[in-house]
Amino acid sequence: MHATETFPPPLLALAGFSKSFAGFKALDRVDFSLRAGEIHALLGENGAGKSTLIKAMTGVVQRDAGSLRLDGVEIAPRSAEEAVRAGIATVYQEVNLAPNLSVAQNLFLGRQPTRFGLVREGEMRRRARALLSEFGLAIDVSAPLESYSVAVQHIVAIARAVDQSARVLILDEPTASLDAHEVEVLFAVMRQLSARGIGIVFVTHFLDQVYAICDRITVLRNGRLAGSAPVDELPRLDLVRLMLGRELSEATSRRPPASEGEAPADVARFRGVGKAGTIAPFDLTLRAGHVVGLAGLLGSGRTETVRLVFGADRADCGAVEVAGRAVSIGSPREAMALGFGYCPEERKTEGIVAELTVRENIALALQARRGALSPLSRREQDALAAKFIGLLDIRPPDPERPVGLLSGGNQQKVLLARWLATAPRLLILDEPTRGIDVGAHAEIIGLIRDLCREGMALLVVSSELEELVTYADEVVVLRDRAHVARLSGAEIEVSTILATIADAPASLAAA
Amino acid sequence: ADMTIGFSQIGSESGWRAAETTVSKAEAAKRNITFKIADAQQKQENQIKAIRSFVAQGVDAIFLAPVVATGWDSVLKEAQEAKIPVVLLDRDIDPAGKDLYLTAVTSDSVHEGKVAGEWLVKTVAGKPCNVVELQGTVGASVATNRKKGFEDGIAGASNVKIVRSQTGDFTRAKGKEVMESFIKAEGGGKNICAVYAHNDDMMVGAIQAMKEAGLKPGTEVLTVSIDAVPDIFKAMAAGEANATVELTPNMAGPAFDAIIAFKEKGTVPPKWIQTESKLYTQADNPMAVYESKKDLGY
Amino acid sequence: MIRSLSRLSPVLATAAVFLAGFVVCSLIYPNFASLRVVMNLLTDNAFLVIVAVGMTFVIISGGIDLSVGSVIGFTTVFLALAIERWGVPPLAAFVLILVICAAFGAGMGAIIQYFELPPFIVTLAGMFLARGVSFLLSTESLPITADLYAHLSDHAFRFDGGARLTVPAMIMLVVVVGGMVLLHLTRFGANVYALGGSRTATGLMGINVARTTVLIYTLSSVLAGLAGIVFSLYTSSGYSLSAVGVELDAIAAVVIGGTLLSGGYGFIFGSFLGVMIQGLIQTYISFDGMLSSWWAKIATGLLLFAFIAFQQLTLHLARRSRRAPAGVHP
Amino acid sequence: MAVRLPRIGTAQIVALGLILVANWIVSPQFFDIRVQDGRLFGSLIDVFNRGAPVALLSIGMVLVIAMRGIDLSVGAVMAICGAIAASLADSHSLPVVLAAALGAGLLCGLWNGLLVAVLGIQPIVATLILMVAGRGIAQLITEGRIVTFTSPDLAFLGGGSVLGLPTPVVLTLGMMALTLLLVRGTALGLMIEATGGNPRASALAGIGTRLITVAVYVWSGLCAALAGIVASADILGADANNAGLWLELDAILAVVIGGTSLFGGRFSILLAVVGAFIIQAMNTGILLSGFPPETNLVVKAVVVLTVLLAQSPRLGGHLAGLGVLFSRSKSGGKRR
Ligand SMILES: Nc1ncnc2c1ncn2[C@@H]1O[C@H](COP(=O)(O)OP(=O)(O)OP(=O)(O)O)[C@@H](O)[C@H]1O
Ligand SMILES: Nc1ncnc2c1ncn2[C@@H]1O[C@H](COP(=O)(O)OP(=O)(O)OP(=O)(O)O)[C@@H](O)[C@H]1O
Ligand SMILES: [Mg+2]
Ligand SMILES: [Mg+2]
Repeated sequence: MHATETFPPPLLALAGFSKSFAGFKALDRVDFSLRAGEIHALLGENGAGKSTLIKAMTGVVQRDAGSLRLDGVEIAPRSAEEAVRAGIATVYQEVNLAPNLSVAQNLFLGRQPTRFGLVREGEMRRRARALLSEFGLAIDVSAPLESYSVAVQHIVAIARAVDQSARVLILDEPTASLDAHEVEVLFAVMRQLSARGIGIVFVTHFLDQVYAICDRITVLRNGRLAGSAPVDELPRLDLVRLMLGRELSEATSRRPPASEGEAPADVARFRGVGKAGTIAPFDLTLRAGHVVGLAGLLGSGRTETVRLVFGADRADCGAVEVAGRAVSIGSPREAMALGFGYCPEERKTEGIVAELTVRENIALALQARRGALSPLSRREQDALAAKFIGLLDIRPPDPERPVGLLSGGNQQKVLLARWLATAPRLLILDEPTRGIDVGAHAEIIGLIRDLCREGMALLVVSSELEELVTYADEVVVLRDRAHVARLSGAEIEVSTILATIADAPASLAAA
Repeated sequence: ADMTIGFSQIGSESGWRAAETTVSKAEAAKRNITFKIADAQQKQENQIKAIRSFVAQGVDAIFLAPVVATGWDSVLKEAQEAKIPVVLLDRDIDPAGKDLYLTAVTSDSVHEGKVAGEWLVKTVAGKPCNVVELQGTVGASVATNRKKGFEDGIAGASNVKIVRSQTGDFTRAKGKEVMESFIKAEGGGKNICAVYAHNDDMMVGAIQAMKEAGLKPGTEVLTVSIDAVPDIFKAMAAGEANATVELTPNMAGPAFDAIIAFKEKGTVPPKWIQTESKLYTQADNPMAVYESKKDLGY
Repeated sequence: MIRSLSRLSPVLATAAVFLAGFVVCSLIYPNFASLRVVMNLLTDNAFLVIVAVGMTFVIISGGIDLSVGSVIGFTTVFLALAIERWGVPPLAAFVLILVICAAFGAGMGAIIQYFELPPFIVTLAGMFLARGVSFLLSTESLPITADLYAHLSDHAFRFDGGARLTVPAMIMLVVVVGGMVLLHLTRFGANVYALGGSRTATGLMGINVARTTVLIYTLSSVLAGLAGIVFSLYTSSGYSLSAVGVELDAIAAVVIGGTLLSGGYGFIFGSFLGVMIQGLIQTYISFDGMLSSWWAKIATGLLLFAFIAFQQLTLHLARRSRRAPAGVHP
Repeated sequence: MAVRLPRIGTAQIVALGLILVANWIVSPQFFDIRVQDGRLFGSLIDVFNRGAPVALLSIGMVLVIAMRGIDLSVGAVMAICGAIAASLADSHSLPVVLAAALGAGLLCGLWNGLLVAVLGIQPIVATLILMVAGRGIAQLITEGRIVTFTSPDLAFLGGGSVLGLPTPVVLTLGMMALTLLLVRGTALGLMIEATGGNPRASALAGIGTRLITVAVYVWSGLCAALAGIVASADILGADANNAGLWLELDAILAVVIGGTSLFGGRFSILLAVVGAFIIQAMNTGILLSGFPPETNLVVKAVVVLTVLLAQSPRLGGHLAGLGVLFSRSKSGGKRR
């Protein structure tokens, strides 16, 4: 393919990048080039090596071989610090900021405005507000970063990198936790930067976004360069084939309308459940074989809703009925005893246990439900791990690998496996497809449908409305931490949902 | 006498120290003195704090059992400015501070070591004798002095040699552990003729170690230690220990008398009231001594 | 702004606890509520506060420094020998020891950083080493008779009723203010917090983690050295067994002051208050004076418990209206 | 492919071996073992016998640390339980004595656990309270004296032997086996590692983190109680002033030498115990060497640092890197 470009000379050129982890080849002689002013998509399946390539580029991971030229000059940054000094700013895949520092400190850490060596707090906050307003974010910049949702944190990380980038800006899945509106804002900023001649590397699993903004695409597969081409020379189907190395079994059609007639049994009914200052009291009915989707802008209270349902936060009003019996859900344990499962949104801090192996992470919830004194035998654990590694195509298929060493998307699958293993009556998924590649995406959607068919009740939070409409039987729209509308049947269309959401003030400033 | 005296005690690190505290309280009660004890948990800084707070409380006199010899100048000057007399108990301080306290009631720990050494020299009577030494806590002045005194005591006798010397931290457990390794390192203990321990507690541990190794302390291996706590007399009565040098726990008694005389009659006591360093051996009816000592709070 | 105030609530709770304790003590002992007692608290705990300031940096960065007590001991012995035996002028000896301490701290920091070893153990080895070297230097307690020492230990602002603001107390106050400026108002301070929040993230944000780590341990050791100088002024002597166990007192003070041992949160002023609370407990016990050694220990523990439980309660009440902060787990 | 050594535990076992060899160099009779009164007798046996209390402590400590906690009170708990055992020994039967002492340890652990899990106090301060007060309680029991006893039953736990092995060693092995059975034979071990690794995620996965926290501190209290009984039985008396003094640091050191991170997560009981014996081997070596005691700490510092450096992931990385280089140059040689 377009292996050699002679003109114009690339801004950034990587040649022969290789990297192995304990014998496992994560990168195998990868070449990559980025031109000034270009927005270059770096694509590939989960675990293809995108993040590793980026880290090897910026010196966060020491590469085994390969050379790197910036403006034709060979450079070899040995740490993120040196990369930044060379003019390469990066947003790494997981939000990588200091959660305990204020938003403003996070934006300017290491380059705060100072006078006589003292940080000028006021000036820094002013600049922080100005910078964030470019992204349509008006928040208290002196509050600790961790008091905001992942999405806000991600925008802060992007803003920091954008503000730092002199020559090259690398964004590793920046849009995973953003909603349509934020994505638009981000794209506007990216276009502005590329117009200034800054080269941008953009990693994403949303192919729409690739075609919306990118100039060129490079695809990695299993650590190797699979191909590189200008966007207009690589139509969608070819791209998918290039990424997967096979055809995609298309699963993204509308779900068949639920068969009328027999009304499915109620699994759980929530009446007037709410928590002051968090989410207004809401009603919610979850039925066997039914998917309820939660849609809304960032911070609209979706996560809060599901946390109350699962007992991760304690509701201060309302009544809950499970299988016709009045219950109270005061803790995740109680919810699990009722047959609930919950895949949280923040997989790093609330989901995976990084040190433990894939097998152990998968077994964790099931084990917790059975109690410490009736341990799953090693054989049962192995069987469980093998089953879900196969079912969800977790890569590498090594049950004994610590989960922390898996790529982001594969971590998400492990998390899903943990809850599927408990065979819950009600499964709550908060952004289940975040960071998952196209192939796996289709598989997970297929899986959600299968689970439905088997009679599981599902409650799904998703920012991807196209996806939501393919499987939801009912969509609840949230706005300003309250449930504002319930759509069902023919109302479940992206445009209807958008319109319902749009009744709300579009800005995030509402909070 | 109707007075309040503050006592900055080092801590409660050993039976002897507990006995000193108990005896001091009893002596104070005998004389109708309000006696405030501040326990410093082995820290000089705590003792300084305690003295400051005694000064702040306006006590009539301060007793100090200094954990180290140096570093008392400024706080004692404060006491002096507040016109509160200070009496040192059990240990002395650096000579530079001589005019900062009224008197010191102490034994001479170099002398104690010397008494022990001289006893050993006399007992072995010219026969060659390899001694192993169980030192007190490294850096503690008592340990340094008792070591020095013992070395002085055996200086004249070339037949008596210290072959091994390790710290047993003044405790039974460490004394036992160190003795165990001495026995191994000295050919199963056959080369050891005598054990010298800087306190009785370590010796009690060492005696156990010797017994467990099949040695016969008190006969095969001579023992000499310092403090004269009740348990060593039990061992002596059983023929497992040979000698101990007494360090009396009653330092406060003479100190109270000196203070009362000073306050009531203005009698200035001598700078040093030395307590006796009495040697006890198996010949001194150890069981009787044990009985007399066992209720003193050791 | 409410959010920033609520971040301060551990310090406010600690301050409230301290004041309440002081009032209670004053009600029990009439002599207690005097300037003299307050000044004594400052002087007697000066070296501990200085160490605690350094420890605050270390703990906020997610580390720990167990070597500080031994460094104090080493410093006092070194100063005594240098000034009295080797004839080094006191001021030169001060500079010399601070340089040695800096090198020592930098060494520990470098080992922690480059060999990826847990700070607890590296500094524990540092603790053995510093104490061991002071034993090798001298096991005796050595008086320091230099004029400067006599002068400095006599020098003090005197107030009515025998209260004195001494040189150690003044040095301590300067260190507290300096520490607050450094931690809360400089880039270095922000980096320290960032390290405690997330080490990897800090590296990814382009902060030189290695340099910051080395600097933090250097700072801690230098402050321990300074505390050693203050200690030697306080006692006019050097002794290899001085300040044993001070590291635990300092850590406790820092944690009582509202700093999280897991790193990322904390305040210098809280640590100062933490030391003061401990000092208050000791002063109370020595004012009482009727407690036997063991009852004194039990009382210390119970008072510590009472203070912490009260602090916890205050925090709980302050927090009740707000959303529970993320990430704080016992 | 370069041959890879089993990663887990190699460093610790090599370290223990090297220190034992060093001991043999400073003291040639180190490995001599003879039978004395039906009990094995020799320096090597001493290492295990003297190391028993710290090994016992480290069994409890490793669990606490795996949960992201720390237990500073173990030394004081040792003193309390030793004091109780010694004061009851001559007037009560052994089962009563043991029940009382172990029960006290259990209560101490419960107190720590409640402070940490229920009141939410940071572990280091929570256990500091008992570290300070506990020593006082122990002294209160003995009134600051060394309480001696003559009961041969209790004495057997310190100085006796089972099949030639000193009782403390047997007790340690027994306690280790019991603990292994409890945490590895059930899912407790997994839950402890999960909670230590990510408490929030574990709570959301339905693990009863509070209960486990309390249980772990209780276990640490029990281990400390047993260590205290052994220490008392050894010297036929309770020395409340000094029993277990500073041993909490040794126990923590043992755990860390055993490769468990102070930030919780993965743990190894076996290696923690090996860590305890490494420390004791070093101490015994120092005693045997005949160096003046002033040098003890310096030697200790150097040895600890060396053991740690040998374990450093970085150093391991360098070695692995060498291995890769080596294998690569070989295969490269073939290709050309
Ligand atoms: N530190 C590490 N140690 C061992 N293996 C690693 C390490 N980091 C990454 N890997 C492995 O390298 C492979 C590539 O991972 P990488 O994170 O680059 O994937 P990715 O393309 O970014 O995937 P995703 O889309 O899911 O983010 C994965 O199989 C991962 O398990
Ligand atoms: N724009 C914003 N301004 C201020 N705070 C916000 C904003 N967005 C989110 N937050 C904070 O983040 C918290 C998370 O909100 P929540 O998790 O309920 O959002 P959500 O609807 O689940 O959205 P998402 O999960 O997509 O981020 C909110 O409670 C709020 O404190
Ligand atoms: Mg990635
Ligand atoms: Mg959410």
